[in-house]
Amino acid sequence: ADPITVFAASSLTESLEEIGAAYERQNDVKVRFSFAASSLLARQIEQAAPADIFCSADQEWMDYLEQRDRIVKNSRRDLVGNRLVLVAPAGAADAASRASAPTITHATDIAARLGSSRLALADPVHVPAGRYAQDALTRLGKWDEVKDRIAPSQNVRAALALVEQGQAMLGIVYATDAAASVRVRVIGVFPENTHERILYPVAKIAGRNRAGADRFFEYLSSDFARRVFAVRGFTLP
Amino acid sequence: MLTDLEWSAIRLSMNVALRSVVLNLPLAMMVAWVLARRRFRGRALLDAFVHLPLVLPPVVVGYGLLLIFGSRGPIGSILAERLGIHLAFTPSGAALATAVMTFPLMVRTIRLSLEAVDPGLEEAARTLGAGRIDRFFSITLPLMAPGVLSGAILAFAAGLGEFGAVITFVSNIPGHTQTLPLAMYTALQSPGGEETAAKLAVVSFTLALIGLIASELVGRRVRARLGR
Amino acid sequence: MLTDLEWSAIRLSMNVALRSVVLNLPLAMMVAWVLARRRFRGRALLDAFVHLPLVLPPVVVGYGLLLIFGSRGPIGSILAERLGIHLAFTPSGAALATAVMTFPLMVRTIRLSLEAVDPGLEEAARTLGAGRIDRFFSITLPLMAPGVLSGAILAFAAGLGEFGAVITFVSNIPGHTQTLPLAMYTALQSPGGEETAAKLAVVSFTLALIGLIASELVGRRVRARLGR
Amino acid sequence: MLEVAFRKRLGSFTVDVEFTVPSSGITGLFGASGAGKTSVLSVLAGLAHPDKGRIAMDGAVLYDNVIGTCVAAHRRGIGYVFQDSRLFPHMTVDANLRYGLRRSRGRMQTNTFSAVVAMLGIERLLARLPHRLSGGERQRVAIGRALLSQPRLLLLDEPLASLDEARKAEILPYLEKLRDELRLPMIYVSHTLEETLRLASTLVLLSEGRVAASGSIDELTARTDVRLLSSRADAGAVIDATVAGHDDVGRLTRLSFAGGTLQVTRTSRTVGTHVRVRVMARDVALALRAPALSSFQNVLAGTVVEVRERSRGDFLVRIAVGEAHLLSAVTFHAVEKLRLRPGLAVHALIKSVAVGI
Amino acid sequence: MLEVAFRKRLGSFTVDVEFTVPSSGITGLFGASGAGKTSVLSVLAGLAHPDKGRIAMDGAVLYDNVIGTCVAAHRRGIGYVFQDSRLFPHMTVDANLRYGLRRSRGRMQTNTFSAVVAMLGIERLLARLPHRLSGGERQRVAIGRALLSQPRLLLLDEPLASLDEARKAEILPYLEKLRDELRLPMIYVSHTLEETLRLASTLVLLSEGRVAASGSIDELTARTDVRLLSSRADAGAVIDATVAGHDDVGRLTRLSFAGGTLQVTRTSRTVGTHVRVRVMARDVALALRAPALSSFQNVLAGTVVEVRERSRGDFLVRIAVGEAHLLSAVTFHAVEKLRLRPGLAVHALIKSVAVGI
Ligand SMILES: Nc1ncnc2c1ncn2[C@@H]1O[C@H](COP(=O)(O)OP(=O)(O)OP(=O)(O)O)[C@@H](O)[C@H]1O
Ligand SMILES: Nc1ncnc2c1ncn2[C@@H]1O[C@H](COP(=O)(O)OP(=O)(O)OP(=O)(O)O)[C@@H](O)[C@H]1O
Ligand SMILES: [Mg+2]
Ligand SMILES: [Mg+2]
Repeated sequence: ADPITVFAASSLTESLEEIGAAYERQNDVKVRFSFAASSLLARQIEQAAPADIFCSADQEWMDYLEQRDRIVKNSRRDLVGNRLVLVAPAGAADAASRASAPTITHATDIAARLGSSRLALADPVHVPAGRYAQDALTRLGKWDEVKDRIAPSQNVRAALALVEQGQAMLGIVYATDAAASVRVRVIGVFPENTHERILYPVAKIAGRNRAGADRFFEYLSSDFARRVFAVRGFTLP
Repeated sequence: MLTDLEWSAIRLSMNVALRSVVLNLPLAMMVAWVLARRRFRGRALLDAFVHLPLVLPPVVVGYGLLLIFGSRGPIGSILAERLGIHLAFTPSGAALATAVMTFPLMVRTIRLSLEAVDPGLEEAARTLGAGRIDRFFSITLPLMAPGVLSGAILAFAAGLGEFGAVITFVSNIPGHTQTLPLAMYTALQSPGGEETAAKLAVVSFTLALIGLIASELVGRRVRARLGR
Repeated sequence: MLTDLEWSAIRLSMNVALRSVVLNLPLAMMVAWVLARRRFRGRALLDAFVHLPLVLPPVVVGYGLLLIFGSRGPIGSILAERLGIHLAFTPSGAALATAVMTFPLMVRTIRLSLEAVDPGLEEAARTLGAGRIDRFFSITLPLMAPGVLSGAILAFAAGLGEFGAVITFVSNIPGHTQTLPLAMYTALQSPGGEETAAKLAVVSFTLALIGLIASELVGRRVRARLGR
Repeated sequence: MLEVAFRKRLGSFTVDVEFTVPSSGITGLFGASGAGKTSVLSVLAGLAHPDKGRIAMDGAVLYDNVIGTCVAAHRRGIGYVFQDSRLFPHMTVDANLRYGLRRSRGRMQTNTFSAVVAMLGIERLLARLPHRLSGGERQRVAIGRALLSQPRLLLLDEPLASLDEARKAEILPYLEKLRDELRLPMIYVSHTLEETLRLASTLVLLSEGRVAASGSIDELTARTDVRLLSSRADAGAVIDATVAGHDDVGRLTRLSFAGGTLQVTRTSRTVGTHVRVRVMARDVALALRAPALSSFQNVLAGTVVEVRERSRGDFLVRIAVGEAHLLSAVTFHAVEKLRLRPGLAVHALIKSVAVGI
Repeated sequence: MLEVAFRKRLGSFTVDVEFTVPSSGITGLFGASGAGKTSVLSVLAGLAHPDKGRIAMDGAVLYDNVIGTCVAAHRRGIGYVFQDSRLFPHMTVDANLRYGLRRSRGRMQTNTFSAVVAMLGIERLLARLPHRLSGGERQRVAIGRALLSQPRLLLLDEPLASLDEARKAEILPYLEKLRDELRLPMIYVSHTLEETLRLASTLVLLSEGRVAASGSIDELTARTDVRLLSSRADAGAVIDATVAGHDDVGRLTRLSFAGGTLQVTRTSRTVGTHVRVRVMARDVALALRAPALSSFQNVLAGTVVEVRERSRGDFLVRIAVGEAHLLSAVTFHAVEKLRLRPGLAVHALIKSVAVGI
């Protein structure tokens, strides 16, 4: 059978690869993923890319496709959610104490912890994670302190790398990214009410009615899939 | 050591780099010749146009290709309907994107060595009865061979590393359009993927090394022929 | 027509492209000379190493730079502590990243024209009492000037378009490290940003055109001097 | 016949010439360094375009700025041996030689590969690349390459300058053969007047881009106003003669000319052939009485026609011998002692060996 | 003194030579095209390295493979006029000329810029770029460039091949002046034996990469076994003489030599200077009795020493005149008629104008 092609935001890479591998073992079909920025994938789908399913990292680009009738209308739903966290490079000492991270409040002195370095975050201008971070910091009244001290990165992963390498003493990333890295330490979680809910919408692509794809689409909501997402640190809507 | 998908990325990268070089060579030589030898209005514009893929961020070039050669684009739709040729999201498309990106490198290098060809030798060929085309193939081309070779290997190396235009035009589908740089990028998306990325980087380096050694051997012969 | 931030991106891009060219020239000439004239073990490895930035995806190169020249990196930390020089997240860092990315282009082109220099003329200089360094500056360098110029303009054009390594090494800070390609990329990331991106592409094209015309004028003089 | 008339500026230098070249025989193009010889050849070959003028070969226009004609160089069928050899560096000697040959299909294949290679003595070099040749070897290959392109007209720019006497002595007769047997017209640039006069029947003298004199050698050598030809070392008279017979014992050849018989070193020319002989003024001595026992093979009785002082104390004497004229260079003291003056009967003494062909 | 002994392979060709060059005077390097002349020069200049051997100048080793010495080309102080001119294309003529001059600070500035430029007649070209020069102009600039680098030894590879007689006549005396007044040693490659003999006091004959003969001109010309020197056109005797006086009316200069007096065309040499004169065998006629009224300025009584048949019917006669020797080329018929044999008293007839300096 023809492979099922899934276009997915880069931050879903590990979870989806695991789910896809499991699905391939159970069914005689290949599942292939193209991981890239949601914006890029959305534009490609607009230009008739051979994708059966699109997993976006934000609503905006899914809306973009919906407006252009490129997705199967009623198939759209939210796959997983995520949380925004503040991370710092992991020192050797605190490798163990990564269990309970405090919630970030007005009192958290981000600027002080930053020292002379920069605050790594995804580019607020165009990357959803960055936009959420900006919203949260604004809500907490901290945006003006740090807005000249940020290092806007191409994506969350790049922001994480800056913290991992100690180039930035603080970074704002998804909880999932923080969980996957042993080289950063979560020092705070942003309250969910400080920013728009972080949800990853998923939809079937219009004009590619294929039974195999429909089945995998359903599989993404299966218990197994949900467990995989949960292990990686995603929240389940 | 390497997974199947990684092997396929290696094969695809080689394939894409080589095809783009072969695709580019004739056109690059023509354009280089026109830029080096003809004087006409708009020559500077053509020159700047040739350099455009270098000047624009690769993502923009890829997006432009998608708009033109995508199945909805003006050229892409014709190719798809009339000839059944699909470029967007196919390995051939990766070769096209790479070709477009490396075109300026090739034109520059070829043009440089074309301008270094002694016009006295072409004059001699004229007095021996060789017309323009004949002269080009029998005298000019062999004499600029070092530059053509140099341009080819430069384009090959750049082709191995081409990322932005490729991912934008053909997406990042493992086993289908995922070239080595795309695989490296994907590896880096997972925390802890640095090792895989480093491994692939070594592979890339090795491929380039092989290409360079091959070109060096050919180049040495060519130069020995020319007495340099 | 253009916002302040766009103007600053234009200024920064020019600045970065020019600085990277100036930074690269002496080193590229040295490496080109070594590759063209010296025979030693590991020459092929050096050659491949020079091409590495071309072969690897730019993002990987950017990561590499961050690891080496970042404030924690082996070189970066020394620069920061001893000299107070910061490269990561600064415009100078953008110039460095661009220089690294365009280095192979420059070396190739310069080497090509170096290999085209008539060794007989250097021999003549030797019999006239010119030692190696003297000869290089008085004979070899002027004779390979067309190639140096060609390499410089190629690197300039590529520098105007450099994206992946720059965004990774110095981030995308508007007004500070946001070069033209970064601005174009940012524009494209928002639905409906195509127009802004297209406008900036025209700006880039114009800058390249100006650079090319300038180099063409210089090149014509140089070639006229050499009688070509 | 090649009719040439054009004007071309080169920086501060202007070439402005008008002359004709007969459709057979060799035309010598003679002039000092920088006189414009190479510039003229490159216009004839079609490699440079004049500012204005007209060039026509056997009636067919090659260039005319008025009617706007300009035949491309590769269609002119004009061979060119460049001053610098211009061998193709990426081809072996063999491939260089065959380059023009292969492109000459339309024309008569008069010069065969093996004959040309043998004549130039380059058999052993065929597999070599040009940068492994010596200067003279390179020039020989260049001559061969031009010959093998079977040209209708051959331009030679100092082709023998870098060759030794022995090699020259082999190539000159070949050029003469081309001239005589194949009637291939040539334009020959050389700094050696002797070489030029030996080959050429017509001479064009260039000076600072202009034609100082042009015409047949006979005409020009009879003129005393053409400075170049009456200059000290090179003055001489050219005599048209016919091979009358050979003396194998004395290794001599007898030539009969309008003034009698001349004995020269044995040549291989068959009896009856027309030859041109140059008798240098410095080789002709004068005596009032014929010397009895001397090594002179040629003692010709004649009459002084003209005594001209070329430079102070240095005289050129023209002697009529039969219908031919000879020139003799003598000193002031000889003029005094012999009282040389027009009308005086003298004997011209010429050693046979002093006359080459 | 330059001592040269080395061996070098070039493809299938091997140069294997051994000779010495005196520390003053000009050494002619003579040989057919492809004999290895250029290869020898480039080893001397340090541009190519021999496979083995030793080269030493005035006792200082320039190259020795045994002790592992090899002085870099730019430290040898050896000037080189290349067969192809090799002007720097990116510099004006002026800058080309000054290139070596500027780098010669350490040495005596014997050749001044203005003198060299004037001598070569290149004043008008100073601002030009080399590609706008004619072939001969280029070569003249190359000569000037090498001279101005104030070399300790000058290598000249056919420097005058592309120059006209008038130009040669200007440059040759300059080279003679360098030789005599500045005692600059030179090695001179030329295909023209006459040019070589006029300048050189020592000769190295190369043939297929080996030294066929070498030694002083006097020694070599006395040998009848050196084929090259006794070949038909070039045979002659070199006579050492002293300027005895000038005759301004007849434009003559009297030279006294071991065999008497010789009259030659007026030279500007001051009385008492030593000169070397080459009397070509073909310019010497023999007679048993001295002719009465003739244009011969030189009638020298002598005795036949040797009669040798160079080739069939073609004889070379050596005549002792006082303590000097002359050569005369005569035919079989002359030998018969005059019964030429060793011991015979003869008169050698030489037109004064036939002797150049
Ligand atoms: N491109 C040019 N620009 C300016 N002057 C030039 C150019 N080419 C040649 N000349 C000048 O024109 C004159 C004639 O040059 P040409 O090469 O025809 O001389 P030639 O008679 O062949 O001399 P030679 O015997 O030295 O080769 C020379 O004085 C030369 O300097
Ligand atoms: N690199 C090379 N490889 C092989 N053979 C060579 C090389 N260079 C020169 N030769 C050969 O060596 C011989 C001597 O060359 P060289 O240039 O020294 O001759 P030359 O005496 O200067 O001749 P000419 O008077 O023609 O300039 C020639 O036969 C030439 O073909
Ligand atoms: Mg010329
Ligand atoms: Mg030579």
